[in-house]
Amino acid sequence: MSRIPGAGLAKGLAVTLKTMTKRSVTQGYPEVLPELPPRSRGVIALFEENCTVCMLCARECPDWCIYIDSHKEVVPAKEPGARDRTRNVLDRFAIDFALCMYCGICVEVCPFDALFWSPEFEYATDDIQALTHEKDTLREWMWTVPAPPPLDERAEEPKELAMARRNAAKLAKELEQEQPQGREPNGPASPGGDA
Amino acid sequence: MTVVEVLVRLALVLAAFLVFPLVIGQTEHKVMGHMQARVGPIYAGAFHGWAQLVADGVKFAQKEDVVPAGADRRVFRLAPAIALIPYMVVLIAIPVGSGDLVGRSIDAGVFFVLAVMGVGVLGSLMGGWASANKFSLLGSLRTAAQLMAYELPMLLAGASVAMAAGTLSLTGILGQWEWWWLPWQAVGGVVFFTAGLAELQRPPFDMPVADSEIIFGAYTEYTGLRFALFLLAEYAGILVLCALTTVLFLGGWHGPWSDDLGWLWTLLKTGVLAFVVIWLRVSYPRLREDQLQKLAWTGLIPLALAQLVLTGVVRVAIA
Amino acid sequence: MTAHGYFSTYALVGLVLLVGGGFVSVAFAANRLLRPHAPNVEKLMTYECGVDPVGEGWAQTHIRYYIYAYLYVIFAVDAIFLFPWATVFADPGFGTTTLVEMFVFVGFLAVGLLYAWRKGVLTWT
Amino acid sequence: MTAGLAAATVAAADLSGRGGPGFLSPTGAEVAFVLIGLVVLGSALLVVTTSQIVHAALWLVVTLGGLAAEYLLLTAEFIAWVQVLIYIGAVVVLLLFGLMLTRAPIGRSTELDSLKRWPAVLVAVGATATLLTVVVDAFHSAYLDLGKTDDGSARVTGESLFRVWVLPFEVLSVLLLAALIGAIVLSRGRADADGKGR
Repeated sequence: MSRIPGAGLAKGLAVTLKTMTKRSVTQGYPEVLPELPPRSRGVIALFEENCTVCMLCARECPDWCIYIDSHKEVVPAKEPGARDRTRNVLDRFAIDFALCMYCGICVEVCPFDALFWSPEFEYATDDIQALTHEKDTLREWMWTVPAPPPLDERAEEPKELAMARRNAAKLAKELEQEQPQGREPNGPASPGGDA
Repeated sequence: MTVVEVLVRLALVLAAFLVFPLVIGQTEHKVMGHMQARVGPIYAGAFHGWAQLVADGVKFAQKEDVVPAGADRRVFRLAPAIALIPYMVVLIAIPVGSGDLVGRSIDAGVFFVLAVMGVGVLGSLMGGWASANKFSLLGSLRTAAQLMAYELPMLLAGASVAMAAGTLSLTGILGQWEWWWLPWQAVGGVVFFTAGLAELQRPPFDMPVADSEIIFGAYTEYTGLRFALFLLAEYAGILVLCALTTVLFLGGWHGPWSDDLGWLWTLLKTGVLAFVVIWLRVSYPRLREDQLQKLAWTGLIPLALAQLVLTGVVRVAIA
Repeated sequence: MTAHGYFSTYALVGLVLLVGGGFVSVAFAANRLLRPHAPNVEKLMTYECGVDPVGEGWAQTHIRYYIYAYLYVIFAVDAIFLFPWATVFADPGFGTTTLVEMFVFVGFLAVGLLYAWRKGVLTWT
Repeated sequence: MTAGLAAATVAAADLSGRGGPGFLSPTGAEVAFVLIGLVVLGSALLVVTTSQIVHAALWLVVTLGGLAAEYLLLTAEFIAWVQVLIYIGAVVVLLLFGLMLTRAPIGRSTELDSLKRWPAVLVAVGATATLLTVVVDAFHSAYLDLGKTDDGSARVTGESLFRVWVLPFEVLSVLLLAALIGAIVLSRGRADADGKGR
């Protein structure tokens, strides 16, 4: 505790006075756009081409704000005798951002990488119904999704890459093993070709 | 005084009453902003938002005037005027510069000013009661309790200066003023200024309008222009308090260099005090009701009485 | 001060009062022309943070406030005597005696304040 | 409000008529005195007849303010501002405070309508008559020179108070002390009955 009475009061005044002389931290938002950190949760964008209408996102959404309509389409068989296949076609994909609580579960559960976080945030309106955005808008927002941030230098390689690399290595090895065997039949041919 | 002169003085008082509170309000916006690491208003009027309060005024004037169904309409409507006008009347007695640079020198100066300023609280009381809202009523009760606790230290401190000068007239007090009155009346000055702040319900003494507890005290139900007038009364109150403290305790227009520049000194000192008012608002948290009462009765009043004794003894000793 | 000076001073004070009243009336008259008027039941309801008002427009407050009011009235009566005294006490013919007289007067009231303090009126319970 | 109205009436009459050095002459002051007197009388009647208790207190403000203006016109400057400070600033605030603490409904309260009107009128008329008699008898030959305005200033009040009326002044302090202690004792007694003894 301070020994001089009123020292605490003076200290309070000093703090505010010092703050006044420093630069303010206000951001001039409408003129100066903010620099958002990567992975900002602005809005959810839809990469429509990837969507298979598996409905996982709509089912996992805690506040049921994703609306999906679809119909089945018959794809005729490519080869004669084979069965016709059916395919899901997306008719409507809408997210009600008035309900959405930006938990990101839909982005997490999507098995086909059709949903992404976009840093876009300037979609406020004065009409609550206008906050339900259809798939066209959601697809448009896809353009604002930044490229995934590079991995940390010392991070473990993603499994897909590691697998691919391993497969490639295996293939290369097989090829190498195959080559000496194949050289004998080929061998006379190439000198012959040379000559 | 000719008719023209009277009209000029009235116009000047009205102009000061309308302009300076706005200047103080705008300064408060900006100073408060920067003290909180913000920039404050920035758009209205292009240059650092200087026209913010003008824009606010225009906005207030266009807003609907809602009188609650349960309210006592006539009293409700009259209250802002009662809160506002006393401060304007007080302005006429405050000397700005040496000689005749005063609305009108009044013989009972200090006493007149303190008496008239005390009337303004009736506005808050009326507004709080007529709103038919329990938060408003609580706010106005707190206002009254605060006024009654802090009017007394103000009176005592004012009396101390009157003793020092041997006159009640504000111009007379300034005529007698010497530089060594500054340390001599310092305690009285602090008491006067603090009590004045409390009477204006400025933070840290803003218990009567504590928005986190009782919405906005007596002004909860007010909208539009009537609310704006209550706000104007608060800022006019700051002007009057700072000007009075300047005149009574800081020597008013006395200052180095020519006496012709006296009005500048008055404005400067008043401005510095107004800055202090804003500064205190930003720095301190609100006092609790019991702390308020305790500060007045066990802090300021004994201090003011001690100042009276000091003033009396010194005055008789040098006589 | 001459009679003319005195009366014109207070006539001017009266005029300022009038100008103040005029300012407020003009402001409200202009306001009446500018503002919309569209009351409805919700708007005219007593405001209590957005929920429907409970009970009536009156709330119980502790009576202890009232003691402060009494204290104030008594001390204010005391304080006004300081002002005529302040103007004369240092004049020739008054001096120390008058000073002591006022100290006796204020002393009695200080005793009252001390009594209130000791009785715990000034502390919150 | 009332003071302003009257002062303006007088000032207007005066500004057009004389154009002399001052713009409220002593005679103008007499006219103003009568006008304000009427306002005071009217508001005083409203104080006792209105059935809305807070309105009565507010009309009392008008009455007391008008009285302050009357004092001013009688050149009793100091008393006028004492009237404003003590009666409007303290006593009426105390009154309103007390009303709001206990209960002050908006609108008419029927319990304010006394059934005993005629006895009340009788008492009022009697009191007025007595006061009038006493005042007229005491001051019928007194003459107040409005041209000499120093009599009501704080300095003259102070001089007579500390030259002539010192003893009553000191006794007043004892009276105020008694009032103070009385108020404390009464309120503490209630508090003790409520709960813990102190």
